[in-house]
Amino acid sequence: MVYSSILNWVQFPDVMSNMYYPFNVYNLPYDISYKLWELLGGTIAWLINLLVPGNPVSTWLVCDEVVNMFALIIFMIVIFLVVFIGTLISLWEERKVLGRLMDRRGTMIGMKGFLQCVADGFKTFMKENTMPKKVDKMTYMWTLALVIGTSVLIACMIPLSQRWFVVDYNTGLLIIMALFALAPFFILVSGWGQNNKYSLIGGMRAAELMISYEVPMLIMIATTALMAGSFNIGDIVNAQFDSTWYFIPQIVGFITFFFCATAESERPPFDIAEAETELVEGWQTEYAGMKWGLIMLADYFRGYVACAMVTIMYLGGWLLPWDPLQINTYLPEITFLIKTWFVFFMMIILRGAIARVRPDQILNIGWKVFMPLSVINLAIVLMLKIGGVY
Amino acid sequence: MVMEFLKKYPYDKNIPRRTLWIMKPIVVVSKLFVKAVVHRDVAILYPYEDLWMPDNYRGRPGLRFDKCISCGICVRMCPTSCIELVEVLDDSGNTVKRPQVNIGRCAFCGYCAEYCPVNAMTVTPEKELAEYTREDLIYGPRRLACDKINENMEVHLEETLMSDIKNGNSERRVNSFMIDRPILDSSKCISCRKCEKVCPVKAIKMIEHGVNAKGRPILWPEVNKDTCVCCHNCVDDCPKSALHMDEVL
Amino acid sequence: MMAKDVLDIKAESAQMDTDKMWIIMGPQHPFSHGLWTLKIQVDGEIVKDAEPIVGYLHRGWEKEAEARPYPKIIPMADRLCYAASMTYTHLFCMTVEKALDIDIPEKAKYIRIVADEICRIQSHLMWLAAVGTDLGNLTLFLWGMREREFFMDLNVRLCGARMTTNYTRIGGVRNDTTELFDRDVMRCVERFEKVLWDLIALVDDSSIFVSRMKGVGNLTREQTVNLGITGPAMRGAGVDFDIRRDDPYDNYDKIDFDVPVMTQGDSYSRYQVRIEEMFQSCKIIRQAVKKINALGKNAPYRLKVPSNVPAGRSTARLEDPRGESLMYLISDGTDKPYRLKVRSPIFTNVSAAKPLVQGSRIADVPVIMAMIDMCLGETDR
Amino acid sequence: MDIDTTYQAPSVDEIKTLLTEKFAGKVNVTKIETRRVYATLPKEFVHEVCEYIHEKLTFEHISTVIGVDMVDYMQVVYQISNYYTGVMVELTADLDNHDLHVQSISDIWVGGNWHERETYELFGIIFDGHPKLERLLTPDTYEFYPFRKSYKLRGQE
Repeated sequence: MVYSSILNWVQFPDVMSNMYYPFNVYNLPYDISYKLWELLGGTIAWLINLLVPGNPVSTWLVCDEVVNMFALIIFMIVIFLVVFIGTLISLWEERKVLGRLMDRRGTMIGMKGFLQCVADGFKTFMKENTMPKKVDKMTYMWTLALVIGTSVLIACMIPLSQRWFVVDYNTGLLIIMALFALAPFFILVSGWGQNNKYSLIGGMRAAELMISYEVPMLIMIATTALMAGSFNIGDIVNAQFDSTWYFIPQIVGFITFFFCATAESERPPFDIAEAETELVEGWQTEYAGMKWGLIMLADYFRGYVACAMVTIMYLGGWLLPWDPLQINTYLPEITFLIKTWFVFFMMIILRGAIARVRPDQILNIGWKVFMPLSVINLAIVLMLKIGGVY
Repeated sequence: MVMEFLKKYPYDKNIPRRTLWIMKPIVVVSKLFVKAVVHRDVAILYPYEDLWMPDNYRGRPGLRFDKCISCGICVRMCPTSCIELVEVLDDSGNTVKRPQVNIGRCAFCGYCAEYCPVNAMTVTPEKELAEYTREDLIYGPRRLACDKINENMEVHLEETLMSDIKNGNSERRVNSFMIDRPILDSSKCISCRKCEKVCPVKAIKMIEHGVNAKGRPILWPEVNKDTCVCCHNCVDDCPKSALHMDEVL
Repeated sequence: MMAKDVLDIKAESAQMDTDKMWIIMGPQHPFSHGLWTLKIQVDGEIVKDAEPIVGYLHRGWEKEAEARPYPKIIPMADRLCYAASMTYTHLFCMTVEKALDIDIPEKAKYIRIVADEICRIQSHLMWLAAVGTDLGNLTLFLWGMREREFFMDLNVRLCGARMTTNYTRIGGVRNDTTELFDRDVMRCVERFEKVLWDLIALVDDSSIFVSRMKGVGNLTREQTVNLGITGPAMRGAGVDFDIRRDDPYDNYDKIDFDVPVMTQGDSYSRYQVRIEEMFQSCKIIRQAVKKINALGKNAPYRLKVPSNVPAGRSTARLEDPRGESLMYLISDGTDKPYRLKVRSPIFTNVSAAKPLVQGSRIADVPVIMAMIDMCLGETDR
Repeated sequence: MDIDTTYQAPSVDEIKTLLTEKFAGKVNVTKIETRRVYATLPKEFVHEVCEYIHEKLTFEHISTVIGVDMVDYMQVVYQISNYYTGVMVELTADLDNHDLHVQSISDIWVGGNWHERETYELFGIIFDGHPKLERLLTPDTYEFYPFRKSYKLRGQE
């Protein structure tokens, strides 16, 4: 019985050499998951080979196609985990910073409060899954799943750096914006489906709020793409590497996009749909337990996406203004996440300092203030473009 | 008398030019954010840290076991009637009546401490009174007597008489329980000795005043002015209500 | 069938009362600060009709007071309005003193003024914190509550309890001011006058707060007066009347202070009146503490009063932080009142909820009702 | 009814003279104190006197409508205050136990509306012409009137 050592089952070949390598550029999460499967698959294959030497299963486990398939599965988990931890950290950041704004401590238990947020989230999963009788079953369940689904989908699609992406569309921003803009319809239908007065009003308000804030956002995305020359997120960030970060020329655009992003992700001072003193919980009134926990998580995913879009378009994604220690070659993802959390920090300060805006005021600010500002921003960029500055 | 706030923020200060002005609140909030991060914020983390309460804080009532003369004034003065006199063994072994407070009903108003003539009932700053059952909330005399009662937990009843103020001596403060005394309406008294038995401080002695028709001595109660604490026990228990309290004003 | 043209359809739908929806902003609701219901009829976002329902906290206070001797009613009067407990015990003691026809010592009057003004600032801060949550900004709530803690510490220093103070007695006050009390009060008032400007900057300098409060819940002077709204809500609409100045009791005439009056009659002017009142209360406390010190250490602070009140009727009224509160006592010579009526300002202010809220939007209902500063203990008695 | 501010609101004695001579036999002013006027009147003239006080004497605010149960008869006490001088007029009207009707004044002052509803539900005094005389504080299923002396508390008897 010939004994083959584990080493010849678990080689760590270069990822790119695999025939079925799905990307044309080096992809870090795929590399991690590839090696993980090499380790895992290799040991399983080696064990089976020990029991039954020379059997086809172990060779099957290690051949290129199978490794690629399992690597893709682990690839999904890795991407989701990183985004999930990023959102949890932004949730923890919100509770700590909001606490300190109000002269009190934020969460305390667990690693400086982080585990308490995880525990709170996990607690909601443990709660009983109640379904109120008078609720329209289908809409109640489906719209919830769709809202959470789209939010998590966009969060995972955001590339953290040149080598950390799921797929490198050359219309990156547009797709994110499209899916980002889907949520109001689901919220409207779920608010209506819950057969409860408060959620009906909450649903309608969510719809009118988000529709009226997508228009300025799309204009500003168009202006950034115009300035950078393409919609592809990688190109936009590289364009900002060549010239300055875009928030300097587009300072008007930066501020309006920041406010539109807070409105779009339903964060105070624009949270008229969700938790409001007179609407109690808005469209989330009838959801409880795990459903409500997931909605809260989806809200924070949408907050994370909004901040990520701000960093991509205006704060130069994963670039550092000057990079003495070449950090950027090793950890561009961390710089991207830190910038996203900084924008989120500004959203938290906004939440702590300002009161909630009235629905009709929101609409008139949306159409009468942010729309013209985004057009002005477009004009500025056009002049800069024609003037040949950028 | 200038009204600075209305001068600084007149009604129409936010003229349209500043409609979207929100910088000042953000500056104020971030200033506090920096202060709360650099120095300690104001919050007190309750289970680990506790707010200091001065001694005159009206937490649960406390009893100094030996000073109590079981006169029952606290029972009568309690607004929610949550105090009872209970038989209990004192240090030297004989049974004695001491107040027992039902903290579940107590309104923490401090009347028992205020109207106690000998300041046996006091106010303690103890405020962590949670229990598992309602019966545990009933504090017996021994449990009431927590050890660290000091004198500034006492509540003094110091009143000035209106007659004092009229004749100019308004500095003098007096405890109303030390001046009002019961007065006997001798026609109603049937010399049944009940008031003598009921008086907690033994201030009442029965004095003989001749013999009645059936040859039994006529006994009228006579109150010892300085030991009486005006606890209304004799007034309430007299079957013929021969005694009434004469309030010195 | 001939196609109906647009006008007919519009006319028809006008009669069909389908689009009106009754929303019950129920007893348990973030905006109600207590147990009461506001049923509003809503057409889209505009409130067409409103009907307040109270009575959830009715405990028969006046009937209960008829079965108790006078000193035992004082802790009960604390529980009438838990945010402003000092004013109600003060009011009850004033009514009984009027029935007894006695004049309480000077020092007791000034101590009562200091205690009342501390309670007014404390109650206004609780109101300002509630305005914060009603308009969606939790920072103002936490800051308001933090400021209130300092005044509650003054209460503890003065009479041993934070909220239900049970401090006034018939014939004066429970105990003299502790030796360092005037130093604590001055420290607290000075600190408060500096820090209140931060809270004001959070509200008055943010155009979102102001735009949400301006032009909301408008009432003209005639409507306010006819509806019986009293207190800061009335002074916001131009009625220049303050019981402390126009019908003074307990040495308020010896203290000079200003009464803020705004004429616009909407939520923002009511808000400004209350903030200015806090500054005025600080001024009153300063003068009163100076006068207490002038009276010296062993001036009398409590009179000995008989336990039986002679038969007769007496009324007294007082400027509660929420409006005019009044007590009417019929005594019949025994030691228990025959009839004791309490007039609570919020009871009448809430009855004016419909004209206040009509025509505004759902989002404005909490803002309007926050300016009435609800306290349900005294409404339902 | 906008009164120009130059109008000098009546002082306490003027009120006494105005009331006694305008309603000679009906209103009898019992006592006068600083800023207080106490008067009694039969219940038929309540509405008329209140209207006069409201229109002519610029008493704009009704503080309370108080019900009193004097066992052999009932009483309604109106406390009306003036915002210009701080004076308060107290009108007391006696009601026979069998005919507890009195004319409602909620059309003069809307503020008195809830006070009258409360007095109705606690004492059973019916205010004629009241827009919505229903129970306010006590639950609607109550038939008895809790604040009457005949309704004994558990501790009393």
